[in-house]
Amino acid sequence: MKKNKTDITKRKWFQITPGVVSEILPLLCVSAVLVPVFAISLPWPDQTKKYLFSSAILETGAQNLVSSLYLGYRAFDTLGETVVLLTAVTGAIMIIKSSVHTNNSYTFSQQNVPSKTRMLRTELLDTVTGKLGPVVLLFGFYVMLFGHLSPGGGFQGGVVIASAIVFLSLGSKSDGALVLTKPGVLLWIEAASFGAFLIAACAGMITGNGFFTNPFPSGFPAHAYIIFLNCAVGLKVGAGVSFLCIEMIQNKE
Amino acid sequence: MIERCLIFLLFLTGFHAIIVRKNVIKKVFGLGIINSAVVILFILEGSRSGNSAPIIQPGVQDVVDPIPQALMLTAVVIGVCLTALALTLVYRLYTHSLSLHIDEIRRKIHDTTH
Amino acid sequence: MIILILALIITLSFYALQSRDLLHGTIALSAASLLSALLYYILHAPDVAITEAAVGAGVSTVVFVWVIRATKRKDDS
Amino acid sequence: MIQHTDLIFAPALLPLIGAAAAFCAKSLRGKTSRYLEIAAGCTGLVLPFFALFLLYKSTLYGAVYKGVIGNWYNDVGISYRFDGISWLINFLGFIIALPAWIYAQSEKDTKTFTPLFLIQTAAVGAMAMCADIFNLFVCLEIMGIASYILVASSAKPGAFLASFSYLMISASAMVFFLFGVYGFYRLTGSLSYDSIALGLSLLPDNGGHAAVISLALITGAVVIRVAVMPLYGWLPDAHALAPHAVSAVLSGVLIKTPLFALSRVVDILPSGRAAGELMGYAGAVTAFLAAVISLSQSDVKRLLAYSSISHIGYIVCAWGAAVHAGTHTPEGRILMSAAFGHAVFHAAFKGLLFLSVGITADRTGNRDITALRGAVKFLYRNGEKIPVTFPAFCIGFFSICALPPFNGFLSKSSISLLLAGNWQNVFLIAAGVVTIAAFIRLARIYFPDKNVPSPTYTPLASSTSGSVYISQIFLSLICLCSGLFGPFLLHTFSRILSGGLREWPFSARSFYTIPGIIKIIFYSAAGFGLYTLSNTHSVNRVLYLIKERPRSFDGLFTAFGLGLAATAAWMLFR
Repeated sequence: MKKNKTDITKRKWFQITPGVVSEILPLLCVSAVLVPVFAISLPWPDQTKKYLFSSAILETGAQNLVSSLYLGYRAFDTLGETVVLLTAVTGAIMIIKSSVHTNNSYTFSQQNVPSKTRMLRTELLDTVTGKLGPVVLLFGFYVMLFGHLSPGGGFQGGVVIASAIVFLSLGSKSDGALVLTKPGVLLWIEAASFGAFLIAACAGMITGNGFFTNPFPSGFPAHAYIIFLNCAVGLKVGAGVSFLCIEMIQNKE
Repeated sequence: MIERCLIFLLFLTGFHAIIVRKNVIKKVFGLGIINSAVVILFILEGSRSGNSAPIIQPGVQDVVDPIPQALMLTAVVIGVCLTALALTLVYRLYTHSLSLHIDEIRRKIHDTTH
Repeated sequence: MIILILALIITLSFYALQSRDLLHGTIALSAASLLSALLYYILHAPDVAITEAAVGAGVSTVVFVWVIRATKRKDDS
Repeated sequence: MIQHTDLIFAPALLPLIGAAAAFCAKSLRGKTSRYLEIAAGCTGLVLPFFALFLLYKSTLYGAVYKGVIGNWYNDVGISYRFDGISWLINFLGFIIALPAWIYAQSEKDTKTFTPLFLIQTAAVGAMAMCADIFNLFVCLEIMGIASYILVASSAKPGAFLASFSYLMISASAMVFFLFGVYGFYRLTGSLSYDSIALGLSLLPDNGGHAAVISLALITGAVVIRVAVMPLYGWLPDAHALAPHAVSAVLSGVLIKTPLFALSRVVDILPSGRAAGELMGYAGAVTAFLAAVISLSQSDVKRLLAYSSISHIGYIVCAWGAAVHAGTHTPEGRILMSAAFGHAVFHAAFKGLLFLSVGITADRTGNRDITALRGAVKFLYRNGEKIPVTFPAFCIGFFSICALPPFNGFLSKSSISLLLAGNWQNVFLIAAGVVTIAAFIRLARIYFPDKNVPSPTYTPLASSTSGSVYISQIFLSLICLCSGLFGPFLLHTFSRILSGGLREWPFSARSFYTIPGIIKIIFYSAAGFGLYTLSNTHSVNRVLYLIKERPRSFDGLFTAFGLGLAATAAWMLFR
């Protein structure tokens, strides 16, 4: 280790080695390619902005234009995004838990990693998180339900809900004291709300209005559809992220 | 203009880390950094198109273009998913080779499979 | 103001990549994430700001801390 | 009621619905869970065939379904476009995914596998009808993230490293993709392909350098997934160490879908044709070099993985020529049909080879080409009384060696006939010869050898279910049928691609000519000669050096940087 260091200090700055070339060359190439994209100086195209400003409320019922795009005009991308999140959570948990074919000598020794999670579980933490959890949960639902009016929405609310659930699971003295923090329940909520999102996406097709449209344009106001999608996304994200975090916390015990 | 140069610098910092750093967690840091560089670029350039947040309220006239924001919302989430997945893979790699050095991981895995 | 925040973000990112202690790096990165959330708020993007704060500074920091605990805190290379 | 036009969403939506059901099945227990999982698989992988069947007629006569998802205003919503090429991509995806899923049912625990696999298939369906550049980004990410996890799911140490490299390189490439999206949005303010093309045509100089560079960034990021030669580094490990069913789909479908999705993106700008030209050249070189590397490998599945790179080289070569000629010209359409024909046929026989070689390696517990011998006898003794695996391997072997009347012969010779006279064709023929030598080497594992002991008989640890055999028979039948009815199939592909025009120039007679057959005999003899040559000491030494050439994680990124710069420079100055 030390020898290497002295080697590096001895190396003259102008000395060209294959290592340096392989470090600098891609950087140079990439920067040369990216410069024209960074240097665009045309005026910002604003025809879509004007269109949205005049008709987004009428068409989607959301005052928050980002929400109207996120769950209205471009809801299909949001579906893709929730699928990515779902896949990542499932995959991460599978990889953490996978029993490994160990036919190698480098087996994992538990001694290397002192279990610090117990240190986390102080009386103070128990009380604070236990009391704070429900409040944060309420706030998460607020962010989720009012996403079409104010900043926030299903995803952001979902992450807040997830942190509330993690608080609750840290605060509960014995594991699984709350129904909401059981992995099975979280998994079920996640799958069900993903299903609900898909059903909402397909409902428009069954009533003949097309994919990702409000199924009953005359019966539902437009913002009801966005609120429903917000709830589905929020619950799904909340359940998924909290499931991942709880699994990670418990993994080291 | 200075802002764009800074974003470019941020991007190069991250990309350089992915290529040069040997520690796998640092490589994942680099991935997060280049992702945030592109997000900042979108939002910064998008903000030039108006002077208030894209929420329609009485009195608001000139909002910024909401499309870059909606796109970046998706990109941020996807970036974090990839980071989380990469880190679980790092964890698995560590349990096998007890190292975070990419060359050492490669060498140990090569040794055990041959 | 924007330039200042950007410069701070770059400094923090650079520190995160340079530091030998990965946990310090994670903290620096999550601070950079919070700063970029502030930047988004200034740039009229409150939705992205909330997401960045919740996800970049929250969830991803949790995952980083978890993996650093489960593996090694020092960067020997 | 559901309208006919809504059917086009079925290939993307039904697997997603299946995935949701499979996730529900995960939280249940016992028999119900298993039944729900199988129902989910059938919903996601069998029902789309009905939708494709219902859409077949209209696509054959050139119907194009286009619009905006949710019936919004064009520039804001997500555009889609379902035409012949989308139908064909879906057909390719499902016809390989179904047997692969059936094969995977022999594994002990498929509770996580099924939903992930369905999501990956859904991404293929969604990508097939992308006409929006950000939606393409999302589809690529879904497909990518599902495949990283599926590669890692074999739980071998090497698989984790392969998955990590794959993730890092494609995630970084996707950041470049976003820069490309930024460039296009900044210039035109729209995201759908048509609006971008329109917007750019209104700008002075078609958007100038920035537009070309944006296209180059997007092309470079997508080409990483296709694994053309300088950018191939992540593929061999990922395909070699994934579970066999996943390898079959990765090689058969997932490296080809982005390529055909890209053929719409490059239409945005006139300089996209230059990108096609460059990729066509890279493809020809890839086909040859990867075949040589595959000859040097000693791991059975790694040999197959490099051979996949070689075949993607063939496809990219024809694809690049098609894009260079222009996808709206008759010449371009014919070349594209040839590329697609090879994509389908390669998917069928490579899937079959992955499954049969994979099961052989698993049963014998040996993956080394030089050490494993007498596998036919071993499989027979080990309970496979009616041989399935070896005949399946033979069908795959004859197909990949391009012997008539198997399907590989038809697709390879149609590409060769179309490119006759170009220098690329020489590379492709040489690649064919090397491929024959490599697969003779692989086929040796099934035959006894005096010098190498056969694997000892060990009673089977777990009873293998019939699903392994069903999937192999299914794929064998596809290979055989596509060989026998190949000329007709290629003609049909061409009709679907061109919107109903009967412009495919070849019939069965143009393939089975006497000079053609003599050529094939000559190439096979050359391949056999090369195989005997490869057993000599000096050639063996060279092959060993090729196999043990230095490879590293950073090399991937260096190659990416250089490839990106080369593409951009070529597109700017060509």
